[in-house]
Amino acid sequence: MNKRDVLAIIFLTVVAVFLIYSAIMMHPFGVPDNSEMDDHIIDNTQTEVGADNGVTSVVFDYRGFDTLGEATVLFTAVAGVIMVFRRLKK
Amino acid sequence: MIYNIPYFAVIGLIIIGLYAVLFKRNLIKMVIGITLIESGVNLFLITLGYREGSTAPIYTLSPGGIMSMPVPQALTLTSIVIGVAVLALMLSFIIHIYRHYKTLDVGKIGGDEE
Amino acid sequence: MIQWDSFLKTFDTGSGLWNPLVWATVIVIALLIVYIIRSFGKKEYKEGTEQTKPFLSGNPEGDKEKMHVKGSNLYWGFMESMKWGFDQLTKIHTGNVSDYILWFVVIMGILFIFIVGVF
Amino acid sequence: MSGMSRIVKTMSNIIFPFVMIFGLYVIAHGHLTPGGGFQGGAVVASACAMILVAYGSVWTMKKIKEKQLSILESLGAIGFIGLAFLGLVFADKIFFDNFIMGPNGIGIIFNKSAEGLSNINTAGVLPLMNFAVGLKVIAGLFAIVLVMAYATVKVKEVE
Amino acid sequence: MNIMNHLPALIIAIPLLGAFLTPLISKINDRLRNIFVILIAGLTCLLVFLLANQVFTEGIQTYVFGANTKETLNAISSGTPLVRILFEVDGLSAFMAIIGCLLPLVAVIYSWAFMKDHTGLDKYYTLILLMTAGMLGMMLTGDMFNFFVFLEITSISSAALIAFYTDKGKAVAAGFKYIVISSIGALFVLLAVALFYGQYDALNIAVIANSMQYSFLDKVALVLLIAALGMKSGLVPMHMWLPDAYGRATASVTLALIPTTLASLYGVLRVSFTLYGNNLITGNPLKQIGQIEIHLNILLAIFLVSLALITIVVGVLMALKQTDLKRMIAYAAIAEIGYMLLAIGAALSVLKTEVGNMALKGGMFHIMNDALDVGLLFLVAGAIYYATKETSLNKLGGLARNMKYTTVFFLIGLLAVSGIPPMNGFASKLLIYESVYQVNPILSIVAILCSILMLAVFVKVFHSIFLGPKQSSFEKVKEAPKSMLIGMAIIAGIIIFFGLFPQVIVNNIVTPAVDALSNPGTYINAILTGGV
Repeated sequence: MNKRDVLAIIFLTVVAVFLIYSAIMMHPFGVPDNSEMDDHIIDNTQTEVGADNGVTSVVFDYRGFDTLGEATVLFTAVAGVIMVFRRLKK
Repeated sequence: MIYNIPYFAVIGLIIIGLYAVLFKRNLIKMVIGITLIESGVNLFLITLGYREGSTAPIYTLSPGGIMSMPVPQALTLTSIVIGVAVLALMLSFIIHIYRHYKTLDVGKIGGDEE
Repeated sequence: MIQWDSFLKTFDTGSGLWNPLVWATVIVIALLIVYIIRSFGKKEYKEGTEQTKPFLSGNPEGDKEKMHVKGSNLYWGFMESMKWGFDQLTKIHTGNVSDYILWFVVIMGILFIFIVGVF
Repeated sequence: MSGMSRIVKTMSNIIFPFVMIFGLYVIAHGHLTPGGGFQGGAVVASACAMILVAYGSVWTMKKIKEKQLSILESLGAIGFIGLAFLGLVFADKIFFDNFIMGPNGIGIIFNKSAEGLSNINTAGVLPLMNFAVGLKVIAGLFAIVLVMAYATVKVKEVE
Repeated sequence: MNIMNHLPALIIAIPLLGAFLTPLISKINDRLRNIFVILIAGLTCLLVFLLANQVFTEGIQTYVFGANTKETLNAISSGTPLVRILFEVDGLSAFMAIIGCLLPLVAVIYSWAFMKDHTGLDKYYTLILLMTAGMLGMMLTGDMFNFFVFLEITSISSAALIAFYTDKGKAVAAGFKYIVISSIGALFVLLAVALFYGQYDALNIAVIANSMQYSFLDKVALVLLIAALGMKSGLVPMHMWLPDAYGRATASVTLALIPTTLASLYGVLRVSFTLYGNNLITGNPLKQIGQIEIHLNILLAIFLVSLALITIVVGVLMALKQTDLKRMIAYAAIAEIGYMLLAIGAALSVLKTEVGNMALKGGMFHIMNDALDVGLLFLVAGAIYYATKETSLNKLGGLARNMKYTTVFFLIGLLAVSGIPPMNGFASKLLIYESVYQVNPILSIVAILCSILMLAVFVKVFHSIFLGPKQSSFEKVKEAPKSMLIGMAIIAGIIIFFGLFPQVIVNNIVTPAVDALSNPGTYINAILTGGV
């Protein structure tokens, strides 16, 4: 139990205490405070997007740009892995 | 208060992950800790989207009634895929580190850093 | 769009000012003066004669390549006098990832106490 | 890693088409049922990973190179961002516009609006995007698994 | 379709498309691929300059993805919630985006000759383009979750590029450290985003900032964001990944890494000035103890200034200690980040005053100058490594005879970093000194002393590398090839231009950023009141 571990334990407890207190302060599970955005999506997904699946309409239409970023992340990871395992000789 | 138990599970996952990253000396275990933090955050996002007695936000043959929020599920999907990408890159780095240093001890890699 | 006359404006820093063009002209004039003074130097100085050789009390001059002061020796005295502080700094900088994360957690805890907890 | 026993190979041969079909179904019905491009792509990639585990990475690397997979993935990504760019050309002239649906969309296919009847001919560009992302995810995940498995083989040879 | 209406989207889409096309094009021909990548980076630069011109002349530009921007903004002002992702570009974003597009272009030009005898170059160029797209997205986006996604893109591509020298174990170890650091930081950012979502059911920065109530959870989210983004931007004591990453990566990658660090710094600014900006400006006290009112901006100012002082001192002292050229420059970069934060923290304590604006100007101007100066020094270090395959200060010596242009470029970078006239570093540091002195003299004195030490550090480097007698081991060292010289010359030219005409830059580029920082109301109203 050297000095570093003591420091780590102390501050990990501090962070844990504050996070747990924030969990107590959160709105109770299952009754969100306000949900205008999601209600708007649920109401309009069939007419605006024309998809029965609300999640897909969010993923590919309302927040489609996030999905582009997500696909880019996967592309980046594949490029990185292939580059890391590349052959070093020409 | 009793209804906040899912949030406590989230905090538990995050703290356990941080503990693993801080105290485990094996690189693989550190990566497992990071994935624990990530799953904690994903669980938090999903729990935010749940509504009392709600069904999935899908109209195909839906029984009716209120639907849970679709946005957190989309965010969780994104963050899961991002987590997979990060995990793949970290593991490939670990393979290379093992090739070079012949060890997975976090204290022994990247020597003479000052 | 950029007004072209603003290229000559003086740089106003609220309480002071700074004009690089004036500074540059002053520097040029100063260099000229230095050159003039230099031209008053001794005329009988010759290149490649005994005058250019350093006088090490009669000893032969060492090999130039060996005498070049390398980077880590340049401020040796300063480093030596502040050895204690540098040792502390070096002790902090372990190349260990979990230590990096530990510092992150420490700062996060301090901020929690500082911003959320106390106030 | 080298291949596994004959039983495993036979079983994976039998299971492989079913998993593949299921994954493609999940991709194709992404806009109607739970799932979508990412999930279905993950299913198909897991089928490919099963073949990789059964037959060994050396054998699989003989069959298909990671270069081809990365090109396939680039094609998927180009398809996805190309659909986003087509929104600049058609209908409302907006990046990431759903240019098939909507009042002034150019509806040829997938142009019905959904009434909860699981009609696959709905939702505009969403099915196309699902296919593009599905292709991308299949190629990407399988490339990652294949490359890493092949690399671990080389580690064993080094020692 | 009019290009000018779609600039914010195209700035992200063009590099992404180029990155997706690069593997296919590099099948054809390597030279063609290099030209293509340079063209894509240059096109991105052009678009960013057009957008910046629009922003500086017409004000904030917004772009909604997948719907008509004007209709969406009108709908929001009439009460419908904002469900789509939108880009919102104000002076600060445009200012950062100029940095974020310029350095990758130089890096790509530089890598033509620098990387030519390596394999896996198609993936290398792909990742550099992805990195550019990621950091530009971080700088332009107006959506918290989208910010997280682009943060991850930037981190993953940077980590893969840091580990490019896979034959060197240390490079891979540095990449691993970077990916661990950045993934954990990004996860805490995501946790903060989830907290916002759970409270306000919104993800847009302006909407959240409008409905911010400074509750307990908001403060928790502020702490998470500041800590995570501060680690990513290399604050002491969370800076230790930075010398590893900068020192082990190839020089061109390091040049592209600098703006990613600054993008995280932009995140800190955006969070503290815009997201929590209402409280900073109106100054409602968080808490009242008797007569003393505690304001959020005072707390942030104390924290940032103290961290900034530690950052400056530790950065300079460690730089003095190093014997490896690139690590030394990396520590100098840490010290420069300290200077920016010193100015910004001092400005936080005296917001909405003349001094505060001056300090903000100094800090913002120094962000750009630091990126250019440190970038030039790293490029020179790369040129030295290319010529001699050596970066240790104990072996190098007497290179000025063989590498004349490189010597001149290094001299320019040296003067600029240590704040010697007439380089750009002097102008911004003068602003910082004078404004910070009026806040508290001691801060300014410490900053000046550390600047002198920095000059000493780089004089040491210059002496030990370029001066001195010709070394026998470096007899037939050649000058760096043309493309590398071109890359260095571009940055050196910009440095001298900024140094000679600082007033032009401050008036036309820095002042809009300062205005955007000091009144967040415009950023919020641009979304919530129909884009007016």
